[in-house]
Amino acid sequence: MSTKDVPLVQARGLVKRFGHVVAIDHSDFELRHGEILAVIGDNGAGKSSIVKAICGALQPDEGEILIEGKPVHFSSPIEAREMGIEIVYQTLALSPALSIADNMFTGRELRRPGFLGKWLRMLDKPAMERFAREKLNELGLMTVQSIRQPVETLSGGQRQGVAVARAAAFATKFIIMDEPTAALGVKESRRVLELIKDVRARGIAIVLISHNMPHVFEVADRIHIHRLGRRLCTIDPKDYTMSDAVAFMTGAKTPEVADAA
Amino acid sequence: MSTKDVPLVQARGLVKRFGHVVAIDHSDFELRHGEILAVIGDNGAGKSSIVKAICGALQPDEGEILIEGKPVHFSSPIEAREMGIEIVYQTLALSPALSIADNMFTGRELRRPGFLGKWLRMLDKPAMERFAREKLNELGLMTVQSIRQPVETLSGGQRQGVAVARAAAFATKFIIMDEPTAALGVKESRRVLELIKDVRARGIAIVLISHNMPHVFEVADRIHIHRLGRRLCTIDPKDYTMSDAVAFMTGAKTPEVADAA
Amino acid sequence: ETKACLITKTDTNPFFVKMKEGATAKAQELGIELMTFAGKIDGDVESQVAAVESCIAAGAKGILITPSDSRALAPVVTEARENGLLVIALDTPFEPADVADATFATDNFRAGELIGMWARAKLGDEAANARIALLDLNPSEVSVDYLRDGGFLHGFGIDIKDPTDIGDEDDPRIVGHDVTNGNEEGGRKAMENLLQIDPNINVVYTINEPAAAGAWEALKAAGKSADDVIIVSVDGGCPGVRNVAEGIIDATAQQYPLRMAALGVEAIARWAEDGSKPAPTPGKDFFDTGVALVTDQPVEGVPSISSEEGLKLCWG
Amino acid sequence: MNDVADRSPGATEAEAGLAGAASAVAEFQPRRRTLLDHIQHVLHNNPTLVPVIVLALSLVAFGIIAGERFFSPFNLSLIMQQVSIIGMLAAAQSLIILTAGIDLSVAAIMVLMSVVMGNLAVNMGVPTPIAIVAGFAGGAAAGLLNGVLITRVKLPPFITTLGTWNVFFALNLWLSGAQSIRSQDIDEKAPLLKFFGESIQLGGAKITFGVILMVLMFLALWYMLNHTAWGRHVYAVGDDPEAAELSGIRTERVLLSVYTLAGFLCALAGWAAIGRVGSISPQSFYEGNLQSITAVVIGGISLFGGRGSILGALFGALIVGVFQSGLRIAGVDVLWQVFAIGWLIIIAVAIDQWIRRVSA
Amino acid sequence: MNDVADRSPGATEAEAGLAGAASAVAEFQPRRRTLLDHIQHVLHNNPTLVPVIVLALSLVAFGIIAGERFFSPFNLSLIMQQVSIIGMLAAAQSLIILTAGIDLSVAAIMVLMSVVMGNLAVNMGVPTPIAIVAGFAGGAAAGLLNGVLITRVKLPPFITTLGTWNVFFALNLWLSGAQSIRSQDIDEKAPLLKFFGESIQLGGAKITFGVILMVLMFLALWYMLNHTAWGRHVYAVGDDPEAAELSGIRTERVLLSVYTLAGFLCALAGWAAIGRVGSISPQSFYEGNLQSITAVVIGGISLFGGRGSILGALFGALIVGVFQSGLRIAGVDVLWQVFAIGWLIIIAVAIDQWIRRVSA
Ligand SMILES: Nc1ncnc2c1ncn2[C@@H]1O[C@H](COP(=O)(O)OP(=O)(O)OP(=O)(O)O)[C@@H](O)[C@H]1O
Ligand SMILES: Nc1ncnc2c1ncn2[C@@H]1O[C@H](COP(=O)(O)OP(=O)(O)OP(=O)(O)O)[C@@H](O)[C@H]1O
Ligand SMILES: OC[C@H]1O[C@](O)(CO)[C@@H](O)[C@@H]1O
Ligand SMILES: [Mg+2]
Ligand SMILES: [Mg+2]
Repeated sequence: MSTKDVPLVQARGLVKRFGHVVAIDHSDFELRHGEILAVIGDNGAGKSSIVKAICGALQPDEGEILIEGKPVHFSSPIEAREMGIEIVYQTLALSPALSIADNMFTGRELRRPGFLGKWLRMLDKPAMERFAREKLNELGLMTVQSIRQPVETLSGGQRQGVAVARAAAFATKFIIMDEPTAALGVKESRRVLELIKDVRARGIAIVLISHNMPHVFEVADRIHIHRLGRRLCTIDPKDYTMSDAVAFMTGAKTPEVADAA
Repeated sequence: MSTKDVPLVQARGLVKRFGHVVAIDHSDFELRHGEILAVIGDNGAGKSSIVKAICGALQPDEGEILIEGKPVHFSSPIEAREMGIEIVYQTLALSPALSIADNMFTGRELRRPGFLGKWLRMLDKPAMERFAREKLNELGLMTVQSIRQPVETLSGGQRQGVAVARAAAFATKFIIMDEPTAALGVKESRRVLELIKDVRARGIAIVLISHNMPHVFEVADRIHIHRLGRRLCTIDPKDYTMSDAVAFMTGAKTPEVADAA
Repeated sequence: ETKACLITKTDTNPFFVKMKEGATAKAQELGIELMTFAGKIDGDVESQVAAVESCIAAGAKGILITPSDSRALAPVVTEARENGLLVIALDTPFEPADVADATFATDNFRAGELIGMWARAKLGDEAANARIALLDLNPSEVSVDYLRDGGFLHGFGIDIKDPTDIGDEDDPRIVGHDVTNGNEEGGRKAMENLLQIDPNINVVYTINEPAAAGAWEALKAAGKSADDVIIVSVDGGCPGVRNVAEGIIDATAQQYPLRMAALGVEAIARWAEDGSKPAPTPGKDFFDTGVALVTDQPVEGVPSISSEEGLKLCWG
Repeated sequence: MNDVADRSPGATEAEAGLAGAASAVAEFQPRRRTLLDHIQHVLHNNPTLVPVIVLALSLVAFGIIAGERFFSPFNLSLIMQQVSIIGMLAAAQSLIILTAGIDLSVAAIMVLMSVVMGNLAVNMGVPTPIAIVAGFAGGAAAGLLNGVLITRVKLPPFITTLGTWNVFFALNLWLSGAQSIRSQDIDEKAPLLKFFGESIQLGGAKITFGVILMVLMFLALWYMLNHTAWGRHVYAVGDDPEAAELSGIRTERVLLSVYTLAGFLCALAGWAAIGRVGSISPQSFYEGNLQSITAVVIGGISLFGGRGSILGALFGALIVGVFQSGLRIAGVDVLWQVFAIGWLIIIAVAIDQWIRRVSA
Repeated sequence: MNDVADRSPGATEAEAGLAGAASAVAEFQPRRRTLLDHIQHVLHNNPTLVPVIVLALSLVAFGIIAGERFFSPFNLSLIMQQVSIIGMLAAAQSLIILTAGIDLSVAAIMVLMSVVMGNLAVNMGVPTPIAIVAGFAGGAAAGLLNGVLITRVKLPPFITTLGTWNVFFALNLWLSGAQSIRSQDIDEKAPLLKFFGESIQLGGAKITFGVILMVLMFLALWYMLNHTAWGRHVYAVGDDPEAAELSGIRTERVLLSVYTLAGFLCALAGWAAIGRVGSISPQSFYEGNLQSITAVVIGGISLFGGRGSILGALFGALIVGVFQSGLRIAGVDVLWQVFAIGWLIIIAVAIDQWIRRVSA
């Protein structure tokens, strides 16, 4: 069995309870190599919860998660990150008072070579700034004045850009994006969608949570439909209409073949 | 000149600066009786700022605002509210630890009749709860367990419902909604759009800020296009395509006749 | 079994720790059950009020108390007496003294006066040119504070004006007053500050011996030697007397907390037995447990004991 | 203007699928619970029960350790008296902490105002009622000063009251000349100042008017917080000030009223303190600021604002009082009393945190 | 799986309009500025300048009021000495406040550890270096206890350290038996304990090793905060702990390291305090906790965390020292010193707030 045949991520029977609420109710999940998987569902269906469980931001109560066929247990997103898994949170997770460069490198800072870095643990600020500027330019995402300016001085769209650029720069396996375009304008959303496709072209898989059906149908290779805490089915966007997808996710229709794609 | 001929809201030459940023740059604004006016524009164009200036949540540095032809100066949204102007903020502005009923009535609580209310200023909790339940049912927006439960126990969609219901219940002139569907799912967004139309049907005007072009073109009577801190033009959605609108707001095209509608 | 209470100002001052030791030992000897209480900091009136009340509630026969505020505690102490408890003030008298049934205390004014007189005699004619620094307790100016400060100045021959007000004198020999909180750190800082005003200070009065120790560190750091400056203090604790022996403190007025405590416990025992109360020292409104000037440089006209004797008595 | 009142004419393509969508919100099966879960749940819904239970447990514990003397009506009523002044400060402090503030100056205001009342009535011969009213006005003004610095100058409450604490403390020393006013002088010239020291005897228990005042103060504030619009606004402001402002609450006014009322309550406590101590001592209650905060947090009111019942602060003050009295009667050294109070704070708040961690 | 790597094949209808959209972000003309605006702007970009300027102004003011005596190198170096211990506590406090915490126990840890060192070395005959290391370990452990309660039990820092303050205070009384250890006894048995009291003479100025230690401590922390990953993480955690956690920082570890390091720095300050005071006194520095917070806030570090430079705390401590010394030399009563410090806190922070209000 070649690596490509084994799904990149496979989760089975995940359960997560918050007090009396069951946010994930014996749900499965599958992400394949190099694909864009959209996750759609009503508000409160448990979309954010399941992706958080997969990247270690939530500890599931039950179930198992396999990455490239190997069982994993992430006790925090940091461990997932170390495996090349990046997440763009709905809240962005940037530190407002720190600079763009600092934010790009939080938790994986570069140190100076030689004595300064080894013994004085001195950061290599020039190198980090160079890299950050490069990545932002590469993604054509923004024209910021200075890579040293605090993130709080950026507009919402620019901040989103920083968060996406950070994920894209460091991911080697896959990126999870939780409603990355919710607060963005038409132009800014378009940029993010293009970016998502660029990233896939580099062979990195993407999980995209979104309420925007046209976006989903435009970029997704497969669509995971989440309902009442579990995966209802997975469909191929070429085989179904947006209207079908919405009907499934809201319970207006029941999919005929579970796991259509 | 009948009241109907005078615009409901008219603002001229508004300016608002934040330090070195000019968020509103000599902008005009007009809202007519009973209409749905959509406001669109890039991220950071100044949409939120201008509607905040109109309802008193921001104090403009220059310019004048007329409501039904009379100059007004709101030093806080409370004063606007007293004139029948309601706002649904992007952040919702609900107090998480207070009950749904408390939240519906913040700042305009009902007191018991007679001695208790007059001298002991006792709240009429039963009356407020009855009213709140009625309004929520009327709008068909949700099935909450108890009107006394704290708002923090509601889902995002339900909270949005409470905020919209509050505005709809008390507005007599107009309601401003700042991206009310940004975080909502397909189903929940639909409900909000229907609600907006219901409210208009009751003769109350609505200002809707949104990045969702299909929504805007579906419900708006007129579209105010905002760009670089000022109103670029106002168009009639029947005369233009979504593509035109986006081209105007992003600067890809220049509208031929300023103030088209 | 007879119960008695000891209520001190704090537990952070070795003087009171000593007092507690003395009372505990005496109580054990006489077969009395002793309960001890203290405030958290000097001036903590409410803790002392609560302690008196607890003693009443506990059915104690008598209370030994060093009032944190000589006026403020009067009402609760009166209540205790009305409930049949014998109340004895230790160390700090009430105002007026007859609020308590008896007082076993140092005469704090006298203590100050002794070191003042000694300092004047020691300087002789030079006293007219003295440069005096006064290191007091804290901004609250409680009674021990003004009594010792005033006593010292009086003994030195300076008009103290309002005896309850510190710092209202106008004698040009006074360089200034500063507060020490009665500890070494405060003593050092206060001394440094006053030296800034006049580096030629040659007489230093201190509220207690920890403050004196701190003051000495500052003087040393300013390049002074023990011969340049006269440091006088009050207390006579063992570390303080050792400092006298080593020439750091020139003279100190020794108090006798153990004696105060022991006498107090005995008085309560007698009160429980036959209802008799101790009598004050003739001519005073309290029982003077005595104060002795400890110095190794005796001067004429001021009775004193040597540091060697002082060390034997220290806080006895 | 076209009239589009009919439903969904322009629904987007995707939304066609909505027809017949389930209208119920997501619901999930409830989870099975252990006994501990159950207890946690009950307490979660009634958080004020926590300090009540801690109080009951400490009463029982000290009843056993310190013997029946501890349990006498006399001693229990004594604890109430001992707690009364810090209890009143805790009431004022609770109001402020509910708005997510903190007041390091409450005790300083209280002492300053009792000195003002005493100076006027005893030393300067002003009629006592006028002196008392002057004290009230002073307390309210001191609170207002805090409020203005916090709302207008926008200083954090901690810093503001750290500053004004120093200022009030200095004024207090200055006004009093650091001298206590004697009980006898008050009796003679202004006995009304000692009103709250009067008491009624109920069996072995002695209930002072000061204790009654404290209880009434808590009940009145409880009523105001829970049954008036002002009270709801206090919670809303503490919960999320921005949301409160946007939803129509004049947060500045609410904060000003809270600080001013707290200042007034401190002055009232200052009057009561004269009755309690019997005299007026400018150096007393130096630790009252932190003691009031201790009572509030042990009572389960969140330092982050907006959560907790003011009655909790009453129980918090009583718990501290019971501990101190119990340890005293059991003959424990002050130093170990301090030690025990330290752990009490930590453990009580830890329990409270545990309770609140469950989602409803 | 279909391969869609080409651009915008399924662009929605609306987006057709994007072709040729301006790619610049919104830009607006800069606004004209008054001189005051200008000053505000400069200070905004260099917030540490504020305490520096306040310090400079107060130096000048007291130079005028208190005369040249104030300005002598000797007096200036004396102020440094007087400030050194509170300065070190302020350094530890700054670390904690940068994480949006607060530590009411710093001074208690410091005094406790100097008592531990003294007890071991002077009273129990333990070799001095071992006694010192034991003190360091104790300080770190005390800090770690705070950290564990805050991160694991999830208690608010204010409450945690209010509790441990009491605990450490009690332990201090217990260990020391309330007795000071005399300067001469230290000289005789453990002179190394006084190391930081040694000094070098520079013209009229006398620079103690304690002062040098304080300055080095600030410089080292400044380096760590600004040039190491750990430092950036401290800021990030204080700024927005949730964002920090999600973006890959182990916030718990960072907090634990901060509290432990702060505890260690307090122990170091405890050692230096022995040199400064000359003897070991369990009663000193009772107000050190609040004094350290005062220095930090006057130095412009936000109590909300994540903002401010640690060097500010050094200047804050110096400002307080200059005020106290200046007022003293000018012959002002202690009570008015207290009064002045109260207003100093309020005014310094008000200026700081005003500066920060401008958006960059
Ligand atoms: N930390 C939490 N504590 C308690 N309940 C939670 C928590 N996180 C999520 N939930 C609950 O779990 C359920 C699923 O939430 P989740 O955020 O995963 O939904 P979602 O599908 O991402 O919704 P949306 O589209 O609105 O983002 C909801 O009922 C939510 O209230
Ligand atoms: N309180 C503030 N302080 C400083 N700058 C502000 C403030 N509020 C808004 N701005 C700035 O004013 C400009 C306009 O912001 P505004 O929020 O009005 O944009 P918007 O059109 O609503 O954007 P979006 O679609 O992202 O909500 C932006 O550059 C923003 O950064
Ligand atoms: O703090 C003042 C107290 O300190 C003593 O001098 C002991 O050191 C006592 O006599 C006095 O009451
Ligand atoms: Mg979600
Ligand atoms: Mg906006």
